[in-house]
Amino acid sequence: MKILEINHMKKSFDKLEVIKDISLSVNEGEVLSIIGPSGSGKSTVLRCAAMLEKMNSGDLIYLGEYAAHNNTEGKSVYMAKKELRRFHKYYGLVFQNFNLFPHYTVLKNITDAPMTVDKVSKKEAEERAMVLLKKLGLEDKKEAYPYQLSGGQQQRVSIARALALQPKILFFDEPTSALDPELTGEVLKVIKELAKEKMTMIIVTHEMQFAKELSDRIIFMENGKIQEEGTPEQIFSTENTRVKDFIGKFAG
Amino acid sequence: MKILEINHMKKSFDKLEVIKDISLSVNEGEVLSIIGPSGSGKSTVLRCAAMLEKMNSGDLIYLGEYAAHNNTEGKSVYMAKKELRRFHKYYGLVFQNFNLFPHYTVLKNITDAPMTVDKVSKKEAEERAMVLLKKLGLEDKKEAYPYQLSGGQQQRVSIARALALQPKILFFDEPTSALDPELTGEVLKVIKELAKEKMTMIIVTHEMQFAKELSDRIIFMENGKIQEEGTPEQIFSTENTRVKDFIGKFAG
Amino acid sequence: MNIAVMFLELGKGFITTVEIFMLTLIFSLPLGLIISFGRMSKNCILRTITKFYISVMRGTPLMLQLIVVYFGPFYVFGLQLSRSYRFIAVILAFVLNYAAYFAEIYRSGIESMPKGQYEAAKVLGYTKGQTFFKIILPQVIKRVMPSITNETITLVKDTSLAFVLSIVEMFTTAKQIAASETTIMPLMVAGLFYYIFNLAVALGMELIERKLNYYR
Amino acid sequence: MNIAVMFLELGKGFITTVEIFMLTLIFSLPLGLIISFGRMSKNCILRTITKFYISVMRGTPLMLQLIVVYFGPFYVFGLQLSRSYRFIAVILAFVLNYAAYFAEIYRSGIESMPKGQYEAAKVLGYTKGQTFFKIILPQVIKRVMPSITNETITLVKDTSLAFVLSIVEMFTTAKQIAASETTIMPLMVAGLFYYIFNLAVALGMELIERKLNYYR
Amino acid sequence: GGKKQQGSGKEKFIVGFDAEFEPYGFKNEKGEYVGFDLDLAQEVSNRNNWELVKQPIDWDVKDMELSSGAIDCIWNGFTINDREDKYTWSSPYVNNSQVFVTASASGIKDQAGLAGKIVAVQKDSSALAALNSEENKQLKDSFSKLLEFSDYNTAFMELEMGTVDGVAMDIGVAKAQMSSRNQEQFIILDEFLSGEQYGVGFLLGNEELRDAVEKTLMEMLEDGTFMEIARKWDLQDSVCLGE
Ligand SMILES: Nc1ncnc2c1ncn2[C@@H]1O[C@H](COP(=O)(O)OP(=O)(O)OP(=O)(O)O)[C@@H](O)[C@H]1O
Ligand SMILES: Nc1ncnc2c1ncn2[C@@H]1O[C@H](COP(=O)(O)OP(=O)(O)OP(=O)(O)O)[C@@H](O)[C@H]1O
Ligand SMILES: [Mg+2]
Ligand SMILES: [Mg+2]
Repeated sequence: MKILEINHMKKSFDKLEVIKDISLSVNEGEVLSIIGPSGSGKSTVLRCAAMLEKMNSGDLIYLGEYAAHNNTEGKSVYMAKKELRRFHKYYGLVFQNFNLFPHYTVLKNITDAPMTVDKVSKKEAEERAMVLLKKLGLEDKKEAYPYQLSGGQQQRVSIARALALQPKILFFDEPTSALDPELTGEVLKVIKELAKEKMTMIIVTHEMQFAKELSDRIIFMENGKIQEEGTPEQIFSTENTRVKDFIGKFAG
Repeated sequence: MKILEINHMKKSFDKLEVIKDISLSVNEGEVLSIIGPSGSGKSTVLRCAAMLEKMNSGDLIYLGEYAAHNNTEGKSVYMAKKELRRFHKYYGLVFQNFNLFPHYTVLKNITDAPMTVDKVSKKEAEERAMVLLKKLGLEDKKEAYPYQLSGGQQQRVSIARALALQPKILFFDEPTSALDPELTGEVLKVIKELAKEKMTMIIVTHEMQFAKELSDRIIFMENGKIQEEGTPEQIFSTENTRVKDFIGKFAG
Repeated sequence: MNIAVMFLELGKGFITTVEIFMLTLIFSLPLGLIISFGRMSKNCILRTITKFYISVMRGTPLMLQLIVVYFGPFYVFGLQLSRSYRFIAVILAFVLNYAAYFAEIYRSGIESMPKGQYEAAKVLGYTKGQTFFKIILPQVIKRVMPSITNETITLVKDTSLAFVLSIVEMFTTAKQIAASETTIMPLMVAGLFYYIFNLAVALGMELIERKLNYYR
Repeated sequence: MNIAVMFLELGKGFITTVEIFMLTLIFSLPLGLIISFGRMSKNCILRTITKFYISVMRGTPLMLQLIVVYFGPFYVFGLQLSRSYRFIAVILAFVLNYAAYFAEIYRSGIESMPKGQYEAAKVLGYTKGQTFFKIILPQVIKRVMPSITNETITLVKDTSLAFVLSIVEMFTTAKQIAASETTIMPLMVAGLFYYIFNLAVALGMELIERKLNYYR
Repeated sequence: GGKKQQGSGKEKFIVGFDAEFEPYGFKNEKGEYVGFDLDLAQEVSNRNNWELVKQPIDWDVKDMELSSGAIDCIWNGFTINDREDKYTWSSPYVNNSQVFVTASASGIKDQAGLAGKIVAVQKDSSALAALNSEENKQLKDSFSKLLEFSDYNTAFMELEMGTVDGVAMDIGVAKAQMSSRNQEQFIILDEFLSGEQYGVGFLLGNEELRDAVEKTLMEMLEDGTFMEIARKWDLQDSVCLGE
């Protein structure tokens, strides 16, 4: 089953065309990595999928339901605001800078959205949160405030926060690039666990090694277009010199 | 010739003993890397050497001249403030967060210290600066302000700023850890160039690969002590499990 | 007049001072928030109006505003003023004036909030109202507390302007006693009252600030 | 009195207003910096004294401070004052008062500077003086400009307090005309003058702020 | 304008006054508003079965207070001269004089001695009006400076300090001020600046209320109450009602 489908997405900021024509889809349980040079539009793809930006053109489909569709003039038409609200629970987004709520404890960061948005009871929200915290090794931090945590811990809390809404798909935008190399490990481990449990994910990352190990499929983007797409084996043994160069840089 | 010599350095913050007993020396043209887990005291060693912190105990010697020496009670006694000023020109420090002066252009960032501190003429200072900017590939940025530069460019400017005072030794404190992986490359390249030109350097870094390639000698620190010291070959093939573990983590 | 009577009299005036102070705060703090919404609105007309309103309130003397609020209804609309309107007018003018200052403070606080907080809330499915009241406002309040404290201290001293509308608060009482006793001592005592009141206000605000310091 | 004469009269008062305004700024801006050094000094006594000074200046009405500065030297020390002291006293009191406010503004600006700037300068061999005047102060000025603008606008309106010491500035002129003509029109015109003056000041400050925006 | 009808049934009579004007209206030892004018107003109210409201006002906005109906009259050593056509006046009831007060130490004994000196006068006062009038132009021009002040306290303090040489003011206020200070320090010049009369000022055109008050005042004069009150405030030599 296709969790997410994007058809012919185009997106411009003012005159600048950032996404030129991108189509992709993600099946249930699949892990898709997006790699590519800075400015190629990776974040913009995720932000459009998470509806933080509106596409100019293209379809956005979650679980077969259209959040936006191309009209006859080739412009994206979004559902009414009220309808769109329903889509929020299909996906979660983990930000590069965590964006935790600093005035809430770890527990409250995780329980507040289910309680406020999904009207889950406090008891159930806290039970769910504790399960997640345990899984992420943060049980003892539930009463801490974000400023009292290391970067890696903050990122794990933000993953828990997204998971608490039980999304069908999780987006990561360079989840470790604001972390010290040592803290990176913790977060990558958590993502690996999620992959094992067949969580559907799209991951924008610079960690080639990690993308290689984890992904079912990798997309290489450049200049707002998909330049190459395939399994890790295909991508890492490609003949495309652009991709080769790019991957080579990171091999060290 | 020994550019820098530290004997039996000890340093506490309040009750916390951070540096327990460290001695090291750096010969002219030598590149020394310091690695070790977070909190082991690597930055503190550099900050004491750069006299941003005062050691509690130990000698600090530049080019055979004592900036501080252990008195009979085992306490560091520093030279008079006026005398110490002389030592500033022996070393330069490149910060993790660059710490460029945001209100100065790139050129002014580089020329202001030589003019203000060393009383170099404006003409000469600018000539020196242009040579450095050319070397670091930033000629076209001389009129830019720091906020207009990428992180990698900012770090290169801060290297140029330190070099403009023609120090005998350069300290780097994780010079790339505030940079995106892609920008890291630019800065590492510059440091490699400096090493080729036999610039004396101490580099605190998390980039194992880089430390291995570049260093004449590597020190592994833990808990405020030097646990292991040797050539890259020695360190990377050590039997010490602690060091092995630490390096292993980064191999990916 | 002996010292005890003087303190008693000043004390009476002080109650009026405190009344003006409290009522002004109670009404202008929320009103300021509403005005700041207007100031940041996407509606160009609303934005222009509130911008002008704020600039007039901050750009003209409060004394004049008191006069306009009190006498305006009579001079402009020919309305007969009830006696109780005197005090109401004082509070009204103070509230209108301080709300303008508070609006600008809120605005600076709201605009300084990182975009990431809004985006995180949006992706989690919070409505705009929930985002503002649960996520943004609590953080804004923490950020603007120092500026609010500053304005509050100014308010303590501004209360003395109420006499323009014949509301006899502490400073006016002091002046009247000073006149009949031919000494400026009562003014100095009033100064002391203000100082102590301000210290108390500053202390109270500091307590609030400290309470908000449970996170960073 | 016809409109033209009224404007002329108000214009005369306006010159005094501007004089008080300018002189206060010229002296209190640098004095505030010096006081802020005292406030941040490592010397505990100096710090306590300046802290107390600032709290008194901010905690008591400016009107009272004007009276104390003018009458204090005679009544407390028995000094015979020259006649030109009247205007000097006004400026002195305003400067002492505003310097306290500015000191707190500078302090907040200086304390918000990242440590890294000091450390970078130190490693490069700058002396403490060079570090402060070349690296820190220019950045502090940029940071505190909005707060300075706020105080400046308050100053415009505070000038009317000078009448406590019989200095006839614009607002007093307006009240005099209003009394003799039994109309509130001159007060409204004075309000307009203030508004325009404030707009001009705000504009000037904005220009400076924009000039400082060449970097971030 | 007229008097406010309120729920209590009793009509209110709101008198506006400047509470810093001894002996006509001021705050006494006990913190009450008292004075010659307020006593008169009280008696007038009693006789008309009105409820007197003593409303201290800011002198700067007295005209607005009156014309907006917030007060019914200004009764507070209010000078008629030069304001004849701006208010509806009661008959004059006090013959007042404007005088100069100087420091005894200064040696100034007459108006000629004030030539080249600094003279202070309260803002918006009758003394100021007198000095600004045509007949006193020469006198005024002989001063080096005419300074306006906001309250008598500061004026007397300046006199003590020697930063002003003379203060022009109402004789009644001058006596009250001097008696509560060190009497010998000041003298009142024998030469008066001007004479003037006090009246009760009503909103222009409000003759109905004026007549009611006036009528009661005359009754009080006839039965001696008026003089009794005048004596209480040591003003028996100045009153002129009915003359
Ligand atoms: N809000 C915006 N307004 C204007 N331009 C934008 C905006 N967001 C992104 N862009 C531009 O769109 C282009 C693509 O940006 P995007 O952030 O998607 O790239 P990216 O592949 O995520 O890069 P990086 O690896 O550096 O994060 C860039 O040129 C960027 O400057
Ligand atoms: N100014 C200070 N005051 C108190 N403690 C400090 C201070 N600076 C450093 N420390 C403590 O000293 C210890 C060593 O810190 P240091 O920054 O030297 O470690 P490091 O090896 O550089 O770590 P990292 O890799 O995280 O930069 C840490 O426990 C730290 O908390
Ligand atoms: Mg991105
Ligand atoms: Mg460190």
